[in-house]
Amino acid sequence: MIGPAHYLGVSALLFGLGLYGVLTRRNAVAILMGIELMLNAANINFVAFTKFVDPTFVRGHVAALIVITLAACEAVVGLALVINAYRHLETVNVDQVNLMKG
Amino acid sequence: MPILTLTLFLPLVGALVLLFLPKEDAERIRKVTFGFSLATFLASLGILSRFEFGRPGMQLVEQAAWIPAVGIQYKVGVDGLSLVLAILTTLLTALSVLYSFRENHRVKEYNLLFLLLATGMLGVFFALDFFLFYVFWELTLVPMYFLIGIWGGPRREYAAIKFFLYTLVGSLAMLLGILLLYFHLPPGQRTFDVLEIIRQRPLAGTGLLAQLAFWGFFLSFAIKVPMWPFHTWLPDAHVEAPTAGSVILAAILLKLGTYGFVRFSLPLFPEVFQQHAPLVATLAVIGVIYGALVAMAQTDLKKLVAYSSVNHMGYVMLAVAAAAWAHGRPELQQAAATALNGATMEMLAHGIITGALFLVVGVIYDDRTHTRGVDDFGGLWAVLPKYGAVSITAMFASLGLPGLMGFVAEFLIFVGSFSIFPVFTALAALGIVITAAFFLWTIQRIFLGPTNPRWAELPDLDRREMWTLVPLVVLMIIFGVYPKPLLDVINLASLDVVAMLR
Amino acid sequence: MNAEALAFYALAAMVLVGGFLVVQSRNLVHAAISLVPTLLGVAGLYVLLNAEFVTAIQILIYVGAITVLILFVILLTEGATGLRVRQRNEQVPLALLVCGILVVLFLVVLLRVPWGPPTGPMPAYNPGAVGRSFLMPYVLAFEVTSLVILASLVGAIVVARREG
Amino acid sequence: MAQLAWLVPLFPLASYAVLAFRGRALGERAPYVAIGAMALSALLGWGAFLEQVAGAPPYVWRAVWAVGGERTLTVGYTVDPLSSITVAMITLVGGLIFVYSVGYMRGDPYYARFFAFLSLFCAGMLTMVLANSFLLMLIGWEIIGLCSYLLIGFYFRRRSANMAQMKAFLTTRVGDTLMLVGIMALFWQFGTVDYHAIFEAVREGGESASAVVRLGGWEVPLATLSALLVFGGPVGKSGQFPLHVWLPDAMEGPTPVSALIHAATMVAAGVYLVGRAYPLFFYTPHHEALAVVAWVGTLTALLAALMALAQDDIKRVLAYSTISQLGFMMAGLGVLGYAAGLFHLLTHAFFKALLFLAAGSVIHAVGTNNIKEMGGLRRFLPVTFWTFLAGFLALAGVFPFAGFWSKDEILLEAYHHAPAVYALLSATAFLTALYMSRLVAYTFFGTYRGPAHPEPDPWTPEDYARAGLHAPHHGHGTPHESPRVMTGPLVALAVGSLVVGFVGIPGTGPEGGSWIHHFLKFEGFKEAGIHAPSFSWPLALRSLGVALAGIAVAWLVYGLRAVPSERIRAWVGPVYPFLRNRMYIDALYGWVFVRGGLLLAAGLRWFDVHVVDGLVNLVGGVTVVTSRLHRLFDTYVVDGLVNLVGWVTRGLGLLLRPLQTGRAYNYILVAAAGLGLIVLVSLWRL
Repeated sequence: MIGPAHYLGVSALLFGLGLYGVLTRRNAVAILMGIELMLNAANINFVAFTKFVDPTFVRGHVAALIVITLAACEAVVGLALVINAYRHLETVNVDQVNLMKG
Repeated sequence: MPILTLTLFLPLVGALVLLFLPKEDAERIRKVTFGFSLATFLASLGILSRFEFGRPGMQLVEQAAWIPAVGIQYKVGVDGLSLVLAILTTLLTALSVLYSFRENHRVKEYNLLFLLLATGMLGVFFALDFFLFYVFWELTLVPMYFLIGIWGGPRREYAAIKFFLYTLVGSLAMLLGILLLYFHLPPGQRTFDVLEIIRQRPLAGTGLLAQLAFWGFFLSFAIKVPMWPFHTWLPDAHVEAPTAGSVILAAILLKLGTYGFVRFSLPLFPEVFQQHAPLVATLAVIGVIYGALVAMAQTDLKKLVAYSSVNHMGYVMLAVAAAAWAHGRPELQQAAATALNGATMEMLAHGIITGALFLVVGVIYDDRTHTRGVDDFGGLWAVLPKYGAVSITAMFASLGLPGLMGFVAEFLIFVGSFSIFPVFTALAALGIVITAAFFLWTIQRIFLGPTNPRWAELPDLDRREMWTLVPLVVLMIIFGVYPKPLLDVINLASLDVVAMLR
Repeated sequence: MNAEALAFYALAAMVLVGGFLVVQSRNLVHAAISLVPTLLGVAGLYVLLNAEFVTAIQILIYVGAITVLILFVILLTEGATGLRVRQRNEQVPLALLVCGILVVLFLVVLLRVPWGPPTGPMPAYNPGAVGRSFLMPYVLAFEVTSLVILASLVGAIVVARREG
Repeated sequence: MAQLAWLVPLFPLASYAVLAFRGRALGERAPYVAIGAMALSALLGWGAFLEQVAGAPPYVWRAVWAVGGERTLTVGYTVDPLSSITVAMITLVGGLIFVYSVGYMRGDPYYARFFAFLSLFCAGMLTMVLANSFLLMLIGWEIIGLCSYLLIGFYFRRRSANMAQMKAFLTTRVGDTLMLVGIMALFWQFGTVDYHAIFEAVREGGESASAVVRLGGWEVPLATLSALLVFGGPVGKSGQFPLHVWLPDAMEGPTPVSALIHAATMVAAGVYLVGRAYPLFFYTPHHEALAVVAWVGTLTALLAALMALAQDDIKRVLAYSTISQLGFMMAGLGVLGYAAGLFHLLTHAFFKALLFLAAGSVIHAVGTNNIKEMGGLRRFLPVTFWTFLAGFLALAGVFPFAGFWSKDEILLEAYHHAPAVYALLSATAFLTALYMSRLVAYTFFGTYRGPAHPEPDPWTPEDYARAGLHAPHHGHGTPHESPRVMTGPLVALAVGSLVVGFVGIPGTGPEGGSWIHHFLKFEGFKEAGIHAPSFSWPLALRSLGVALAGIAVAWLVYGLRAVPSERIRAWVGPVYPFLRNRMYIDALYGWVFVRGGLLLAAGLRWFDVHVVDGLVNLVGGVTVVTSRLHRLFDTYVVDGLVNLVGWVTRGLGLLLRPLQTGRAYNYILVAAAGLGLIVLVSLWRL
């Protein structure tokens, strides 16, 4: 019988992969992909909990849908930023973008 | 109609309105600002009309929960003390804005900061919640910092930072004091309500903690006043600030300190204050004589007036110290009330007179001669008869000539304090002679004697300048001749404070 | 092992392998293409979880829109995404350690939680319920989200616009 | 009439207001406003005075001026014999001086301003006289001080006038401050500033009246202390030693000012106040405060008379004479001669105003103040000469002029109550006759010498141009008599100097006493069993003899030059320069107070900039240096020695700076590790 733990396990592993990608990639687009993985991991959690804990009110679905929407927004803005930064700085490598250094 | 809230936030609304005006349209910005400051002044007069004379305690209290979890509320109210100071604030703000019509540098920001400052100052006088009070207290700091730092003289950055750091150190000390008080209330009843804290006096009898809290408040207020030896930010700030900034600084911001002493230090820590009253009185007397003597040695008019403020605020502090000494001595209560009346009167008088004096300096410096050296002038009375008459009246008011407002204040302070601290008061009376000496000397060097040919063709006061100066002169004379209406209002508040010193 | 379990493991493998390729590929185009099976796998998991509406959205938006968008950007910024360029930064070992520990911790938590039996039979799936939730209790979140979309739309245009 | 007395000071005040705002427009008509107001005041004042003469009861009116707790500070006015007769004197003499000024100041570019100030002065003076509380008295007192300041410096282009006006205001302010402290002490003692309440309290001698304060090791009765402090005011205002230095310099003002303020009225304010507050002085243990008053007065009278002998400036001689006569009045009050002192105040106002105005007429004619440059003027200025002579005889105390009666009263009282004072005052009377005769001899007799250096015009051509006038041409050929508008008041005052004294003739009042004694009486004397000595002819003849002796000696020296004054000067050696230089008192004050004060001020300014502010900047500097050290060590040392509140934040920032790389993935790594930590902790508790 596949229980919540299975889904959450997959989600945890996917989250770890995404995080690893975010942490190690130099390319902004790749980092964005890592973030998408992490968001998907979170969504798996939401949907899984809906099924196993809160089947009546489908609150998890609502959350998942909002997350997907926001992910889309984020991708749009993030990619726009990448293009802009590329245009200005001729690089998309975030370790060369260090304007935040104090 | 919540008239206090209305008065309090009217300038803020004005500032918001300014945000939506294009910054190129300087003329409209000025008019809107002046309109709002005038409306605030009228609103504060409206408070007066709804104020019940003869009723002790706080009036027109408005209360609303703000952060109920930690007992913070929005609570404002007025009594005789805060009411008169609030009206002084709105009046001088309006006059300063009127005076500043000539300012052409970044007009929008300038006027916006002025309105913000007005809300901050009114808030300090109205607030009956320590948290609210602290917020407004800090709020006054920021606009002033920018006013000095952007529109100031050559050393404006040094002066602005000095002003900011100095007062910030003070207000941090006060914050610690407030928190000490707050955390000594029984859990569950913790509140920042000023009246409630004064009623409970959570630190009474705690010895060291009460001392700490007292000195925390003391440092904050003493820097603001400023008492000797915390006064050195004042001359720098005054010299560098733009004229209207100097006016507000001298007329209102200094009063925040003395107001704090009367409103908070006296009722909150009567025992501790009494214990240190002789020390405070000593500092006050040093301030009186020292301020007058150092003023005598100045050649920069603005510095001279700044040091005369040290001198005058010394009188106020002498009265406050005397009132503190009267704690627990019923036979001195009447004298203490007289002294406090004098102190409040001196706050008003100093606000009006020194405000006028800074305007007078500004009139000659900003638009006419661009010099403030006392020795650069001479014989101006013949060239500028109106200006001379106004300035000389203001200076005589400042040196305490009877028939003008400064005398009323000094007389009350002296007769009140003498019953409590005869020796200190007699010493402080020496200050009158020295004050007279340096003002007369100043008058002589500026207005009398042969005319300096450089200034032979200066224009006299124009209409707008008359409108800024004449109201102040009229007030000086009216309340100098018949101060009773004003004192009736003040007296109630003084009696309240004295009653808290029982 | 029933069909459900089989499907689950297959989908899980698809997701994880895809995800691994996403973070591991040296070639960014490959990484982006690997994103497709990952996201499709997730969509499959949603089917297993009786969330058909979410599945549809997942495929529409993620697979259909976002992946394509990412591919476009990679192509647009070609000069900086080629194989010549180092793709990893210097904190790989540290990141590996942290991620590993984190995953282990998550798994430990999962194992230690006493999962009870499902709370009863699933009601018939009803996208209408999602709609009602959106428009009644979560209407504020809904509105805010739409505002965010608007803002990001405008923002993206403003940011990406060639200044001139 | 008494009920309307509050209007008396208001008429001049209104005149001041009109002249201050519309003076320029009024121009030549300005004096009419001032004189009209003064006439109205005089009318009311004389009405009230005559009512009092007719025996009306004193009238008192009070109002609350300020509150302090439950106490009140009241102001108000009293019409009683003392105030009404003084008001009558001021309005009369003042009015005459106003009229004289019309001629004297004609053509002055600040004509209206002059009358404005004179009006304000009269308003202040009348307020001060009518006041019935120390508070209102002080207000009037300081207003007349202000006017004195403004009028001494009326020729504000002159440096010497500027210095003189400051000297006057500051010197009197020293006295005023003492008086203010005295008033504070009274308020402390009695909780009021009202005359009647205080006097009633001291008379009854209750607990608060007999309080004692410790000063050092001495126990001083508070009553004496406050009386003496209050006396500080009169010492300053009435030019008593040691605060007399300002009065001679005050002669920098226009002559009518000298007459009005520095002879007839303002300087008499001090004497008036002592008379007004007489109970305060009288009811001290053994009348010790009165003894102080008497001795200060005597000393002043003598010293000033000595100094007057060596002055060459006609107005300065008169100024010293004024100081000396004020000393006489004080001495009279001090030796229990209440009526005598105040009587002399009244007569003196007439003849001293006369002398000053006549001196002004002389100066007007010859254009100098120096008596050595005059001479023989009786031929050129007959009216001036004869009126001056009347004033001179009154001042010297020659029968039957006013001064004879009033001075004789004082000497009489002194003879009975304080013989030492009597001796010194008699010597002063001799000196008075001597220096006045010298003055008359130099000015009006001999031959006309003419000024070597005529006084320069006080104004610049621009002043005249601004006022729309032409600068006058000062061609001083032969001196000529002044116009009628100036000689008229002289004649009137000369008549006054003769007749005012008649109210002091014995037998004019009941019980063989004089009318003035009856009118101005102090109730305390009767209660204490003190009787005024009755007039005695031998004593009167003796004082007349002294005066005549003085005149005779002066005649020998200056008139007949039997013993030329040069020889006397050589004979007395250093005494002459000592007197001429005002006994070096002014120089001493200049060194000690003026230079000392300025030096102290400069020193404190240095102290303020370098020590007090230096400390502040030092603290600031130390913090900056500390933070620089942190920057040096920031990669090695984690040092928490940032001990100044304002800089803690910045110090921490510097410490944490290496962690802030600006690379987002570093931050995320830390965040992830933090997340792990949180999970770990919650696992722990699970």
